Amino acid sequence: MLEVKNLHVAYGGIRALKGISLSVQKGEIVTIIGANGAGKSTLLNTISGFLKPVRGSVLYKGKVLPRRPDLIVKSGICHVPEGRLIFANLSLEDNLLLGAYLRNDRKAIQSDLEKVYQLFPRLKERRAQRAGTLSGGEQQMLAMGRALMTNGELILMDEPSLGLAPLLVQTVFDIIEQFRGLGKTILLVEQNAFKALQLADRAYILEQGRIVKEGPARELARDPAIKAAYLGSRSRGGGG
Amino acid sequence: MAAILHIRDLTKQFGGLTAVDAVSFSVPEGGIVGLIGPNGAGKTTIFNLITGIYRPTSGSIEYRGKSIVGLEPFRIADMGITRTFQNIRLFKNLSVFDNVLTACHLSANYSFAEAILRLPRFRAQEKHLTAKAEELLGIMNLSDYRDLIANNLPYGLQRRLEIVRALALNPKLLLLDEPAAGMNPDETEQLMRLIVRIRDDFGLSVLVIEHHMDLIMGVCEHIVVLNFGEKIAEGSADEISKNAQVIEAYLGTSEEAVDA
Amino acid sequence: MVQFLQQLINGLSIGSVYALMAVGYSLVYSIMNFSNFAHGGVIMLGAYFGFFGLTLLKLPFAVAFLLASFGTLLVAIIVERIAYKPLRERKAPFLYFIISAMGASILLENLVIATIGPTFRTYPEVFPKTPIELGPLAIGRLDLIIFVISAVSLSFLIFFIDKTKLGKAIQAASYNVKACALMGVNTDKVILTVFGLGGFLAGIAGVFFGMKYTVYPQIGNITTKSFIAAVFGGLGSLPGAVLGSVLLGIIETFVAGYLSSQFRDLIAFVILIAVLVLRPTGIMGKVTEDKA
Amino acid sequence: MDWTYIQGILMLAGINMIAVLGLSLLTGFTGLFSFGHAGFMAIGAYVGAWISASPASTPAGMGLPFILAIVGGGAAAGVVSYFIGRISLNLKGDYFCIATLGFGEAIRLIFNNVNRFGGARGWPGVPSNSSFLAILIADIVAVLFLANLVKSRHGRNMIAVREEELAAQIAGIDVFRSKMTSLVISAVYAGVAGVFFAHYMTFIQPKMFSLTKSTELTIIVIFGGLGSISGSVLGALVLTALPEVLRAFEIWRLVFYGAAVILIMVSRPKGLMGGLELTPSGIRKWTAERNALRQAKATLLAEDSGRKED
Amino acid sequence: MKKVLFAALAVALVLAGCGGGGDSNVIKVGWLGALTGDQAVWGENELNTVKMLFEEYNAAGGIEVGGKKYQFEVIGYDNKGDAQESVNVTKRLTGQDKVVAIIGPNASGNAIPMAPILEQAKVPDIATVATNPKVTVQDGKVKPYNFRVCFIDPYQGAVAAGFAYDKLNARTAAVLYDVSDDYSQGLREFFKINFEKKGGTIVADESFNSGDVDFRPQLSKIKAANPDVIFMPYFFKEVALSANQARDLGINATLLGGDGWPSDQLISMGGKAVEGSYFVNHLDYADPAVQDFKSRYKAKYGKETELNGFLAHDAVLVFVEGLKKAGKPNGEAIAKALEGIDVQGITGRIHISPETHNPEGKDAAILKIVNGQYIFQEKYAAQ
Repeated sequence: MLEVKNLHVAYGGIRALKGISLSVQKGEIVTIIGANGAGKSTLLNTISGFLKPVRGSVLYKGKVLPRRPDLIVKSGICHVPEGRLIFANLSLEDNLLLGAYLRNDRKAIQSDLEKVYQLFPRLKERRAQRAGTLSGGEQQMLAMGRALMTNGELILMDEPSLGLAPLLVQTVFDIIEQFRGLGKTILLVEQNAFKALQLADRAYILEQGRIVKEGPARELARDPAIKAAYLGSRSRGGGG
Repeated sequence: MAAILHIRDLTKQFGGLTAVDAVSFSVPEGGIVGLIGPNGAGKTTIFNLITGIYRPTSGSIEYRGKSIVGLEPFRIADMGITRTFQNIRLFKNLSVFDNVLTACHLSANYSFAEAILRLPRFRAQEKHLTAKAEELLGIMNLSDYRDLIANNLPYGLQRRLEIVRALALNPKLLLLDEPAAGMNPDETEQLMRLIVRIRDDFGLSVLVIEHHMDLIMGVCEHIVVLNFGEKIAEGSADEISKNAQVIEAYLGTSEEAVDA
Repeated sequence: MVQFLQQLINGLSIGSVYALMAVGYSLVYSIMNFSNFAHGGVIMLGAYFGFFGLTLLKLPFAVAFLLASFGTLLVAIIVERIAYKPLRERKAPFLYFIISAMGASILLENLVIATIGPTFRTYPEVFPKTPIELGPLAIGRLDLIIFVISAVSLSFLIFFIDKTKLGKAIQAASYNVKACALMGVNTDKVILTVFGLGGFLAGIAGVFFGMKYTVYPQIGNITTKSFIAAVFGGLGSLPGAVLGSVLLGIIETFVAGYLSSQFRDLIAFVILIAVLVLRPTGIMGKVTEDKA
Repeated sequence: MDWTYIQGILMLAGINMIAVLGLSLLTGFTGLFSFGHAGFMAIGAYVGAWISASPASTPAGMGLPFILAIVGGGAAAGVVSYFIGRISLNLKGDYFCIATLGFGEAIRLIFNNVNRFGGARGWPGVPSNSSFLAILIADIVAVLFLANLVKSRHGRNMIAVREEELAAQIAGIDVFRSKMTSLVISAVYAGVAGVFFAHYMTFIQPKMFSLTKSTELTIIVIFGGLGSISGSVLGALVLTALPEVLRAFEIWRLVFYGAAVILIMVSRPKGLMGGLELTPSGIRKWTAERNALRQAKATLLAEDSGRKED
Repeated sequence: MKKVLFAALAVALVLAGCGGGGDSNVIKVGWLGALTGDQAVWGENELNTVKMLFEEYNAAGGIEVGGKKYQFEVIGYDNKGDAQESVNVTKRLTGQDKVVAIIGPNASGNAIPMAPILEQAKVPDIATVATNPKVTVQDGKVKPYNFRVCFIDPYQGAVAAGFAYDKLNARTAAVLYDVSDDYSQGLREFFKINFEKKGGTIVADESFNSGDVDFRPQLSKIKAANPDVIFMPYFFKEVALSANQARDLGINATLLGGDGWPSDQLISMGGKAVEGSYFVNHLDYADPAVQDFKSRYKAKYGKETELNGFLAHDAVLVFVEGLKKAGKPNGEAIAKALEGIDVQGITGRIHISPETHNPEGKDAAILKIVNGQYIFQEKYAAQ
């Protein structure tokens, strides 16, 4: 469905991506794991048209993507950015409806809205509230709900668990799992490698702007090198 | 151990919303205390209240036995409380060195005229400030990046620089707001060691907000848990991790612990 | 009492002229978050377009009016492309936009002086100039029309911004351009729409200003007052811009009428500053939360 | 070229330079944008004229030496700016701009109405004391003071306020005081410039200190480059000379001037100097920063032993 | 970008520098005034007049001075109506271009700061319509190089006040003036003093700020004071606007003004509102003496001359007379020669007093607007 070929991106004079190639098949959850500054966000921003590659190409359903963010959204790729970027000045529902900006099928939009509210009952209670007054967790849900409203088939997610409490982190991952059920394909960038590898079908390990390893997620999760670098040596969670 | 910071019945309301509701806890001298809770529980608000950015609706904040409620942020900083921010706030267009040098200003007291006329006291004190800034950068392993513009610093180092800048003020109490956000386990571990080290080397007390449970459980001697602005639990790492209320509101049933 | 009412009418009349100018300015501010000082220059061009439409081309008023409005729409878009877009793409701080806008304003004013000449010109009489007399009170017909036009364009704008999809996208873009693009919005188009609308309103303001007073290259200077009015009402708030304008008009009038015309502007400034001290974001300004 | 003419332009540039340097401290180093500095110039000009004009002339002055006029004019502007600062420094962004605009215009309006100072008809007969040498000395002193200031803790605090107000507060910087100091100093500079201006023109009128003058100063600061003293110096020279150079184009010259302003903003958004100082230490610093960036890139790429394409 | 800018600067400087030198039998005369800004209409008119007259002299073979025939070259610069620019321009004209004399400007605020430069360069200036007394006299001392061909504010104010009291039988007057304009403040001051001295009462004294377009708040106040006349000492744009608004408010008082009034624009825009108003002028447009100049100007430039053209015309006459009398094209000599000179100009007899450098005893003309025409009423001299 998505194919990235030999992508090179320079960012502020620093070459951030050095020949990335990866692919995402329909219905898959693919995760990209890497340290800070490895180029994960750069990759997503390039796919969604905010950064211009120096070299290489991005193909979606076999076609080269246009180089304008709005046209990329139109072709069916939706990006949930890092830091959520909700419209704090608009109501929650307006935020969701903006997700459906490119759609004109009123009925379908309405039914999708209901679907989102079903998925996030918490949002329904606050539909008229100004989005800026939502808590971090609610904002993340809103950002994800907004992504659903675009009706894109491929969802790019950038650090959805960032800054969230453990309980919410779990919820967010549960929801990503449900997205799969809705027929979405997901490319997930995550700091929380442990959770991401649990959830994903396949994974790529990104280091210094290069892919150093790829494979089925479960396999990578057992790789000792990866365990050491990304999963931490201590046991995790509430156990202490 | 005497408490360096003592918070009692601290309440903050925004309009009709109660962000912090009668929270009390204290930070012992030389201690590392964790402040955890779900997003929107009021943790950062408490930081803003302690540092004087917000004024409490009611309640008291005592620092070394003196109330600091109503003082301006810079006065509170002057007294020895400083902090870092959730979304890093460096002096972005200044070099790493200048970031630290600027924050060293409390260690000098030459006057305006002395500066403009470059009188001996100005030169002596400036020399001292420069030395201090260099030293701090050295201690924190940032000397290599001395002349780099802060904005060009890799993310992890930006966090570290923010801590160095805080240390330049000779604080007695350091508040860290999600210092490990966006760090992987490896980096988090380094950060933990760093926090303990600066506590010991600089004789500080630390209050830290964090979602990385490794860090909280690993370094905090005492943990305060908030939910919806209220304190729901308080205690050692062990006590907290077994507290049913905390698990329900914050930690969740951690299947991952089984898996790992 | 008669004096009081007459002064109130005078104040409303001046205020509605300010309002007509302030709305377009405030609209651009609300999206772009900078004071578009070129707005005055565009208003001035609108006045000239209308004037030449009526006199040189001998067009009927409605056509000349549309010519002026669409003409300034185009000018506003050109200014955006040349003076702001490169800054926008570079994410330059608001200061640079303001300076660029000042450059544009100097350029427009002097371009008119160099090409059309510095003389002032008089609109042919479109609406009868004789005032409506209510006993001892005089109400200008044009004033009434301007008042209505201000109200209508404000309502239209508010409807457009609050109720239409593009309007919502404009609001979203005002908060975060990148996130807006992620929704599939062509943000470049949104910004052009905003400048276009601002330009269109400038055309209306220019034509009516020209009809009410006269046409000359320095009309733009009057917009300083409408900037002040917009700040007074709360930057970025369209109803605030109108409210601020009307209040400023009335305050000026009453100060001149009852206190001292010599110190009119001085006292108006004092009131402005007093309002800002009490309400640092103007009467209806959006309070920005400084998240720590 | 004739020297009196060139000298005249240089003197004006030198006078502008003093005001621009002051404004540069406020705008370039402290991050506050003022539309009212012509007002401070007006205060300096009028107070200076009052001190030095002969008691026999109308309006009558005190007939004191020029140096007292400079001190008095600068001090008066500083004092007024203190009170203005008390009221307006808590305002943010454009609101502060408009407040300063209000104050600047208010000062002019007051002078229009004060008959003691000649009202709108102006004050002729100000002694012609602004010699080329005096202006040159004043410029040198102004540059040195400012350069020393921005390299001191006081100056660094101002820069910190510009960079990130909240972080500055948390770093123990009294933000309000830093802003106030910066405002007062910049007003003193403007006041002194006003004194020199009055004694250069030998005649002052409130309309000389209009909003246009304030904008002109701001344009020069930004044109020269925010946070660069050398930029302000160069900016004052270039932009004072530019209209003279363009004089040959007659009515088109202001069109070119406007276009030049846009062009600079669009093509060199950091202004002429963009934070760089043309001094040995400034250049050293600049090269150090460049090297540091290059080095950082190198370290980041160090582990990357693979194909080198760049 | 920067390079281009500097290159342009350098080229322009060199070009500007090349202007110097030149023939020894060419006399350079400077002109300055506003070619941009609010007053540009008059500036353009003055410069056109000056250029036309000297072209005529040149076409006639030039002028003989001290036994040698000279041609003229006019160098005119824009001062934007700004004092600082006037200083720059004066320095340029005297230093760079080496003119022997300067004609203009029309605004007093622009003329006053020129004095020290003129004195230093020893170049005389003949102002056209700068009416502030301080243009030529400061603290009782005459400025050696400043001259003018127009009467001064106190005189004009006195004429207006006297005419209003004596001829219009007005006993109450209101004043509306531009508080930020020196000309307007000056006229208002002398009108008030003289009108009250005569026994009249000023019932309202209201002001506005340059750039204002709405005067109704002030006019409403004036209406309540119900004066016999309203004195409007400012320029035609504001006069037309305020007159219209006054009539809209139902004010029927006679309007009275000064030499800022006369202009075609006043009639076209003021229309009925200014009908029946009076103003003080430098000349009568119907005077046979001015017809020749009017038609020459119209023939050359295709439009009517403004008031400033007449005074610029006389300034040129005075200069040429002074030049001839001096016998050599030298600024200092011309300045000396101008003192006490007596010339019959088209705006009247111009006798430059050595004490004040003003054209003493020049009568003012009172004009009335009747059917959209400026109709001469009488020559009126204030006592």
